[in-house]
Amino acid sequence: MTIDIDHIRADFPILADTINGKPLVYLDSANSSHKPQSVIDAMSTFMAHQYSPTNRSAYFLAAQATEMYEGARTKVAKFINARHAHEVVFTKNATESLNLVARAWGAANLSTGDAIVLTHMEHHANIVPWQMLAAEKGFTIRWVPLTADGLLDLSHIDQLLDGAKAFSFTSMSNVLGTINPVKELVSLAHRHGAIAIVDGCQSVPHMPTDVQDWDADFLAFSSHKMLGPTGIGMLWGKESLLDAMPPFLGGGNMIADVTLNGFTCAELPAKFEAGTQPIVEAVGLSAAVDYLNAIGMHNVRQHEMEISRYALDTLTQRFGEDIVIHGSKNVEVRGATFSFAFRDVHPHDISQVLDQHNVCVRAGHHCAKPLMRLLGAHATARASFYLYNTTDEVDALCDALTETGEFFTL
Amino acid sequence: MTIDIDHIRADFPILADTINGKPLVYLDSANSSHKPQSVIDAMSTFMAHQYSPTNRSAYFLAAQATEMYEGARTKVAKFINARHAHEVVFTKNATESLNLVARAWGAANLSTGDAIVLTHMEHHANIVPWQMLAAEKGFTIRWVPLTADGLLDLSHIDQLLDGAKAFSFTSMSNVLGTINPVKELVSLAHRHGAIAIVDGCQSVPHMPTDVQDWDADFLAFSSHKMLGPTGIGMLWGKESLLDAMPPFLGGGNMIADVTLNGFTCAELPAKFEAGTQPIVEAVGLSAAVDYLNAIGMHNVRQHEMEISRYALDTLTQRFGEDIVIHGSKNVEVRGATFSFAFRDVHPHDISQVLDQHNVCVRAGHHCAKPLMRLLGAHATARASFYLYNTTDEVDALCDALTETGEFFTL
Amino acid sequence: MPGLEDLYREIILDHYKSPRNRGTLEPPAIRTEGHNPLCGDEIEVYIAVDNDIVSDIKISGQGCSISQSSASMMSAAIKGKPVAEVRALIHRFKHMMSIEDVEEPDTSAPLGDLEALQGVVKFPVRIKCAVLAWNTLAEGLDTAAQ
Amino acid sequence: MPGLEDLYREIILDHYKSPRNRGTLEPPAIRTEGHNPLCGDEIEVYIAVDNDIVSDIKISGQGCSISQSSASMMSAAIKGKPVAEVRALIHRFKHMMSIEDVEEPDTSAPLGDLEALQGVVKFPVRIKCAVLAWNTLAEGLDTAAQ
Ligand SMILES: Cc1ncc(COP(=O)(O)O)c(C=O)c1O
Ligand SMILES: Cc1ncc(COP(=O)(O)O)c(C=O)c1O
Repeated sequence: MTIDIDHIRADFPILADTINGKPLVYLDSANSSHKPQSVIDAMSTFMAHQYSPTNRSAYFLAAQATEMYEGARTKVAKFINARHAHEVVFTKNATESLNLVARAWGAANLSTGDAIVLTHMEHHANIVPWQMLAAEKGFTIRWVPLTADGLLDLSHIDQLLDGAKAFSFTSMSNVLGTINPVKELVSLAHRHGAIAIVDGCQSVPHMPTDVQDWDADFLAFSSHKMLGPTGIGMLWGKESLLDAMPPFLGGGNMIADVTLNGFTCAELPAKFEAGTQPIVEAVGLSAAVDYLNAIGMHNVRQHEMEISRYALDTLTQRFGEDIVIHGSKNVEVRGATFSFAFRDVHPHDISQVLDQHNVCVRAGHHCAKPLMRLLGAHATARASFYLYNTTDEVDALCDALTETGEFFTL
Repeated sequence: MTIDIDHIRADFPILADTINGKPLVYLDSANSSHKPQSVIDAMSTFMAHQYSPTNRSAYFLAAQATEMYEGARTKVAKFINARHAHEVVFTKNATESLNLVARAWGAANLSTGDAIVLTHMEHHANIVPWQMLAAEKGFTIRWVPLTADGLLDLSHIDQLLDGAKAFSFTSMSNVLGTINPVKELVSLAHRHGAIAIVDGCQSVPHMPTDVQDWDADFLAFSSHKMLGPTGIGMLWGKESLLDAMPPFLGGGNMIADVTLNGFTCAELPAKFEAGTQPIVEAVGLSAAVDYLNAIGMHNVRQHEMEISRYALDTLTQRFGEDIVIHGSKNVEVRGATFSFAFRDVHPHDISQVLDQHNVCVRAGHHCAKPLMRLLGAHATARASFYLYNTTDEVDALCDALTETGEFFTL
Repeated sequence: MPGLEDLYREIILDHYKSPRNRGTLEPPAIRTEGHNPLCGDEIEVYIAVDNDIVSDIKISGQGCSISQSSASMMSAAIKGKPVAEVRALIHRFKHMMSIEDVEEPDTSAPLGDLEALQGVVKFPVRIKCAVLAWNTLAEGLDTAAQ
Repeated sequence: MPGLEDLYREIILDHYKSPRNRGTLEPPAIRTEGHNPLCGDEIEVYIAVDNDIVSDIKISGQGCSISQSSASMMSAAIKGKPVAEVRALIHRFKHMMSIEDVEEPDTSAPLGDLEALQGVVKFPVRIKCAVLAWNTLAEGLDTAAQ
């Protein structure tokens, strides 16, 4: 093991809990992750002894809270290697981040006859905002197809990107686990004069991120998938692009001046942060970033590769043809997120039997219906692993699957 | 006293803290309120032992978290006497709620030649979203003026509302404390065929709310001003209006189906809740509503009227012509929020001297620049009181003001 | 936490494995679609209504054991029944599923085998699965009434 | 928590009460506006630049003691100085205010009385007040250079 797993598990109070006397086997971190005690404590302490609105009032508590809030921004900026802290905008979740880009950048830059490029493995959050805007502005959406292995099929990428204004793609599929070659995709986009928007929800929590090395234009990601609280998401964007964009939500904090006749915008990042911000949540997120930094993102990735290898081997050995695992079998190009079909048992029923053993997996379309149609499935079961999961938990999943098989062939 | 103030203060850990050996005199609740231990505990416990994503996965933890999240919705609906729980949409703050109405209702219902009516005492959150939309759609904004007393001047309201499509107004001014006659304003709007949108940020935390009695169409308010956490706001709307509106943010959870060619929307309230929701925050908010219900909103209002009476009397007695308190002196039509000018000392400097005594007031334009211009002030100092404040704290404010006067006439 | 046997009664698994009334009907029969956006389940309910009687019903689409067996049991329970009686049964079934807003039903509509689905209530997430066919049927009846 | 005396040095209050160089200049002097969106403070800085020398400066607008006195002290410090020296002073002043991204300055630009504003750093919220006039001046110099 590259990381001290017992030590890590001890930091997550819920992992020590039992339900019906049995431990929790939480395999749904691609959906949302659990929180270490340090995150919980940071938020409690802040609310109990340091709470104050930020960026408005001038008293001591307010100044201190503002420093903590802005400190979270600086920490996040470093975590993804952004050039400036003010390139990081806090939103409510990655979905809002992507809507912000579509609405503010898109509405100003896309019109009839234009095209943007998405991939066939996108989450609804990176599809629907563009469809909403396309219905209004009349641009077209082109789709990068997939190979049989669940990788992006780049054989016609130049054709797809030809004349496109933006290429928006996930860094890692939340269904297939596929890790996309972000740097290469960004450079392809730029070669065609398109900006590159990265949906980083599934990769940022699981491996090192370097937006400058990627040379990406925007990156959207969420706190709750990377050990932080709900209620806060992030949009990073290149300063020049953010500066040139119109605002998104209007209200307090995002203005320089308001008269009866109109308003002028504040500077970055306030320009995109209308109203009272997720202050408590930023403090929690800050503690989550500290936690991940202390472990090291390379080590997180290493650990998850080991789990992936073990999971692929064990599931295949134990269930052979009874299980179909979607996506690539090469752990170098995939994360520890496994969608699968098991015999002809419906994913909802699989998850129900697994739940009897406190094995938590997600069953459904994973907010990726276009991809599900491509897979020819209405739903899949999905087990996803994180830094706190163990190979023992892979075994627990397998044991519960065995029982599922028995139950449904009675 | 109508409420047991010592008991209440003991529930707020920060009120027992000292800074430099002196207690905190927090008079900035109109900006954001402190949190009782029960809210902090609800969030910590949830994160430590019950956390799960909601409305997606099917295992026990997920079902339990979903019930808690939806339970918060039901609680909020009851708190404002909404007809249906699904008429309450969770947002990130009241600002997003108002942007949602402007974008989703407004974009579908307003075009060139139309008019909407706002008041001269609105917060930027109820101005800028409309100005942004007006710049796009070409409708006009009309403004209800104010009386010298800081009340709405309704003498030409019929003219203003004539042909208007919407009347959006605050239930209570965050600068003047003025409580507007919501029910009468709603009925005026309806008589002219306009919908009535209420910005309830300042009144919902401080007095009973009954959207059915008002017959309002929309109500926006924020959790963080009513003892709850940051990161969550509310929009209530009449079912028929919400049903007829296009969606606001696109992504997961708000869809019924997505194909490469387009999407269909989910039912209420999911239609307006794209992406992972503020789950932890809803749990905290739920505890905040419980707390307020246990005390009783009538009692909160009663307590604040007593404080207001005492504050008006004491400030006037002690400072005479040296202080100018904006707004009405009648506690029946105002809440416990007092903007004032003190001699010719700049509000920023007032707040600085007050801060030496841990007296926290806000100095600035309070996100209401059009109103400030009307008052002929660039900034005011503002002391705002809540259920945990005492008349002793009014005295502390006065003592600190006395010292401010001395310091700046050296 | 309730056990699997509370959910997967024998009769439910039987209907899941041997669904009754699978198939489609040609117009003028009414076709109604239903979705469970949570899990992607889809159903089509075809009904023929003659003289206020549901003279025929067919089900297609796919989903989990609970949504499939609920649809199958529903089709068996209502085929040949007067529309009014079917509506009463829908109401009673949704009441059994403790759906918000459904008042105390007329208990004269007998549940019969459908009572086996009562255990679903202990698994709140699955209620939507059990109710999918019934909501789709109700919509179909509304269309028929127009 | 630092005390009031750290912030409100005597010389600051003096400049606040008797501001130097109040007023306006007519074109071709350059007028630049600055806002502090936080507190509503507004300032106008008028500069006349001749032969790369800031030959005259006037300040109008209004704000708190810190923003007013900082503007007044600034005007006194730069009037009659070469543009290059003024830019160096702006840089040095912002460095004293520990503004992010401002590198180690050339310390040959003497701060003089301005050092009295050093205490502002202990009150982070007030840094924006102290810097307002300086940012506005810098913008004016940029305009003059075009
Ligand atoms: C009257 C009024 N409206 C709207 C808002 C905006 O609320 P929030 O900052 O929570 O979005 C506020 C508070 O800042 C307010 O006082
Ligand atoms: C790839 C991907 N994109 C976007 C999202 C949306 O994130 P959120 O729900 O936090 O807005 C998710 C997670 O649900 C995701 O997995």
